[in-house]
Amino acid sequence: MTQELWGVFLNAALVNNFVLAYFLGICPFLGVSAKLDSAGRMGLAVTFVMLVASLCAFGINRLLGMIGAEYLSLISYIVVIASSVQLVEMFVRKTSPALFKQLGIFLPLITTNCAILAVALFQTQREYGLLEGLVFAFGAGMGFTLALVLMAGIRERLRLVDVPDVAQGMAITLVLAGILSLAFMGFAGMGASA
Amino acid sequence: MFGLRPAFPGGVRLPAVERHDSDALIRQMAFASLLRLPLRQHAGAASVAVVQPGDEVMRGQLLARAEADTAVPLHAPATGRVVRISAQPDGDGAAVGVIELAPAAGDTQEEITGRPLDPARCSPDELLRAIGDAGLVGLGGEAGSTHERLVRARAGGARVVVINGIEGEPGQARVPALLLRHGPDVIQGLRMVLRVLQTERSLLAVESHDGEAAGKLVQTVGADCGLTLRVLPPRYPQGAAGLLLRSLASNGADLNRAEAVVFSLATIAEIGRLLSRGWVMTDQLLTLSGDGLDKPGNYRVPLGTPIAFALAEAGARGDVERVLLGGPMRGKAVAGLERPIVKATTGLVAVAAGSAAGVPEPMACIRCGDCVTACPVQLHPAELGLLARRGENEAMFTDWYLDRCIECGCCSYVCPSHIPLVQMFRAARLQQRRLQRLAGEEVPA
Amino acid sequence: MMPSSHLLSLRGAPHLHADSAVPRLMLHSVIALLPVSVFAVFLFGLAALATVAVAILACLLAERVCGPRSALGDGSAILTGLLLGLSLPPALPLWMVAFGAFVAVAVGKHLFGGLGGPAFHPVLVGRVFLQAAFPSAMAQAWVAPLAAGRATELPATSLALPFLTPDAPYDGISGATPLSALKAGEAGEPLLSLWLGTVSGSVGETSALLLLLGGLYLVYRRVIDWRIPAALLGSVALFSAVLHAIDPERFPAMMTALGSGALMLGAWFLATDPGISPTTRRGAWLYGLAIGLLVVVIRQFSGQAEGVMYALLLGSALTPHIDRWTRPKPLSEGVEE
Amino acid sequence: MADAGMISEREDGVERLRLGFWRENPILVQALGMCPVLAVSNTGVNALTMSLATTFVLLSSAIVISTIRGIIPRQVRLACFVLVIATFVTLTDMAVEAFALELHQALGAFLPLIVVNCMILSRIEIMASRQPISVAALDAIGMGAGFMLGLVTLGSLRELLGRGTLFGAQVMPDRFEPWQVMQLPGGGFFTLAALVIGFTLLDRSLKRWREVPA
Repeated sequence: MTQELWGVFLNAALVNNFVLAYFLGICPFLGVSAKLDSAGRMGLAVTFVMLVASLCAFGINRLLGMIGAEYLSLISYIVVIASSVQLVEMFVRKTSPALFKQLGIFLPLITTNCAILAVALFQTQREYGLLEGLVFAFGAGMGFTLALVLMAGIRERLRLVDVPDVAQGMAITLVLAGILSLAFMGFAGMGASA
Repeated sequence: MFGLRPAFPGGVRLPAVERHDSDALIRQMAFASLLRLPLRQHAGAASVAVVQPGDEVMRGQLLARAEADTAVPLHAPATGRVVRISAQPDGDGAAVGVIELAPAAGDTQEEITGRPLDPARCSPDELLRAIGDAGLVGLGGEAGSTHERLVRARAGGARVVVINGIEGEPGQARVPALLLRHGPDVIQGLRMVLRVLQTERSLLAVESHDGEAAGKLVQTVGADCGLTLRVLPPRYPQGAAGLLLRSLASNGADLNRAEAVVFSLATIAEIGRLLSRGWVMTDQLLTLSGDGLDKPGNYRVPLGTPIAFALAEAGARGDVERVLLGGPMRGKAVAGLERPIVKATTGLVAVAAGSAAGVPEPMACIRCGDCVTACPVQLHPAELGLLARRGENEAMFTDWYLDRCIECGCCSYVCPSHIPLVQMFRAARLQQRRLQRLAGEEVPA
Repeated sequence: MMPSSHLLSLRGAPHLHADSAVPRLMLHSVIALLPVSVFAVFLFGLAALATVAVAILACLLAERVCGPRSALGDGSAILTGLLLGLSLPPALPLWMVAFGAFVAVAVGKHLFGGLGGPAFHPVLVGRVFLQAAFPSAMAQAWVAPLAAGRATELPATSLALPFLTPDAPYDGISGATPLSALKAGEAGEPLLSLWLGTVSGSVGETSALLLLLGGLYLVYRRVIDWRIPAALLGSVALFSAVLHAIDPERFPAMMTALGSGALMLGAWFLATDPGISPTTRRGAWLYGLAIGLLVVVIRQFSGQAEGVMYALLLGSALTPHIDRWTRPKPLSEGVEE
Repeated sequence: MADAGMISEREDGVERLRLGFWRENPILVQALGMCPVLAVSNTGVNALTMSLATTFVLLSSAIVISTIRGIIPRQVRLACFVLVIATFVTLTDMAVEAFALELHQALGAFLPLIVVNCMILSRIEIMASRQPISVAALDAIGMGAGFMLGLVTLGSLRELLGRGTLFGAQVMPDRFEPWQVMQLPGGGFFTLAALVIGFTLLDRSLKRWREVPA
């Protein structure tokens, strides 16, 4: 059991990294990876929302399964995830203003992040249980954070380098993502259930 | 890992120094036909002239009075006539008053001498005043008023006098000359400083190539005034005071950095030499070096001597391509050879054409980090260099501490891409200072 | 005779310079790689020579096309070509070699602003691109060591027309590199031939010993920071020894793990590239340690037989962060005066 | 040619068509909406399906939103947009599943992910919720076409080099050695980067060419 969970985690975090293997969350990846501080915070916020999303999706699937209305799943995910994130945001703002300041700006942005919805969809498609789903979401979030932080480090460095002007901005970032993606292929085959 | 532990972070190991007997030689330089004496010759305020054009003055006579705390008085280096007083640009482009003095022909140099002082019989205040009146400045390169320095040290509770016997620049040989020829003056000067500061602890620091000479001095005359000797492994820029203290601490000296005050060996020797004879500062001990000279070595050069004259006296050849005030690591290349030797001058280097093969074109930074390892202040010259290239001067100060740069040149020295790092930093700091000055002027308006 | 003022040169201080220059660093690296290159030609004959020559020529050409003209002289393109050639299988179609070299220089180097800019080692970019683009060729284009006739003829696959699959099948010695044989559960090579390099493998990745000697030469010449290979090899040794102690059946012994030419080439010649490695000494230790750990993890727990290339790429992605953590703190107290 | 960067009131729908296709191309210029679609850009067919589906969702949502734009309260407008979009995505998903099961399996979970395509949401927010139906619809078509231009080029290139085929038909010589990296995510990133660079260069030279006679 533990081994299987490890497999799920490694698969989501490294082998099939959301950003580098599935192109999920590219928008924040391109947008927020220019600065290291915000990259780290964004990653943590995404991980957190992914956990919430996984939990919600599990509940929704159970509920819709009971009433036989699976075709409503997509709409329900969107609505439920968005509103629970809203609730959590309000809760965090009340209880921990410091944490809210750290994550606050990113939370609303994240809700329409495809990586979040993908956690819900993938977990449904692969028929993960509650625990597996949470581990999967955590792995995906960590993988996203890792990719974002590695990228931010390199991009901060590239700021002082003479990148040809046609390649500046999006193109060089995509090339970097491509190289990172190839580098992550080293992890292929890791975790039994890949 | 192998070898001596660096006494402070970074620095560079320059080619080893070998001492010869000739290094202890000091030659007296003759007077040039015209001496040019700026009213500001050191790091501090200018002094105010008290003579008029046409005045006949005697050697040692007061030419300009110190009015500000940071100013020092200026005395005539030779007996002669004041020809002219005019405003002229100094090395940095600012205008400063210059007294031009024509020494009298012949050897009839009359001299004003004051009362010789004995540290054992004078009060600290009397000695302090005499040091101020002699027009002394720090001779190790920092060139601030010695009087002011002592006043501050006394107020700050300095308990240990550290004599900095480390050559500031490669190629200089003032230290062996001072140790071997001016030993008694060094001891007299030390006694005076100890008396002013009312303390008894002192320490002489030299690099290993001068260890022998320093040992002799301490053994013969230094023992009775409690002078202890520390011999340090050579490493540039160990002569910088803060780094020297670090070096001493990590080489086992029992030293509280807050209580230590550092004076260069040249300053201490000059205090002793002048005050015990009742003299004032009228000349400067300099090493003239470089492959453009036939007679390199230590010279006692009258203040105001034009560089061209000094070089000629030292046998300058026609192919001198570059002349440096100071030394090869930090020295400024001079544009005009009519500029005079002043109190702040620490050395003179004449580089012959072709000896330093053409400066290679700078290449891109390869981020090898050699400069980071070499920086004695632990800055990040590579990052700073990249920022400077982008013109991001602000970040250089706010994020990367350029204000702490001591401009020792180690980064440029080691850079395999030949990037003029310290040169860029100097420019950035100059600009920063200008901006600050501008901002400062605008505030009252 | 005094010089006249207007002829004086007015450079800023310092007026001295240490005896180090980028082209010299490149030259020493090439010298350090000569023994293993010569040995490769001895071992694989014309195939090795052609691979390395094509890699170097293609790199020079790409440098000429993409870079400023002055950059040809710094020797970095030659070094890139040599390193890339040495890291490829000897019977790889030569057009793939040239393609990889072009990717290395154009994408890996000049897209990142040329010398000093790249965040990843150009050689690794070229190599990993080839690995991903042509996995079957990269996994099969091996030549048996000391084969007869190696001095006079090229493997048929080398001469495949550009962008086409070669007519002849790859020799595809079973298992090919010693590590992949081990991974596949076959009997490993004897330790001695592993270190001497009389085994099959990439052009210049056979003899761990010669690469080690080359690396030591670079350390002696102060071209590279010895801390990086020391930390890297040390951590590979440590982690593989630990794993071997836990399960000797599954994990190879320490000396076998260290005896890989790819590891030696990576540790001494690629990881030490100044542009991709941390600037501080403390950083160098961390960097080597991290790469070593990644090498062992990828080798033993993923589907790959050799993890050096991936570990190096990931390691250089860590470099900015290591630099950040180990950034020196400027001295503050009274340095001036 | 009018100054294209500005959105002014005079601008008509035809102008919007051109803008979406080229100057404000969602993929190559704005880098929008790439997340859920890049993953299926490995072949021309997948890319075409995905961009058709996306365009359909964008167009229908734009029409609906533009129609009801008067009655949507400002505070909950985003939720309403998402609901409308999600409805059309669910419809599309079901339609593809019904008519092309194989394709549906190839696209996997990425079809439903059109919901969170930021290009759709941004067009709805910027255009459909403020403009009359005709302008909104033309804008949607323009953007959809631009989206298709980027995505299909990307998919075709990746298929051509990675498999030697184009929309399933063999076009490269028989012995062509496929660049398998093109089928991998890494190749996707590289190809997109190359497209962006190519687009920028092309756009620049076009501009220069246009300026010369003037």
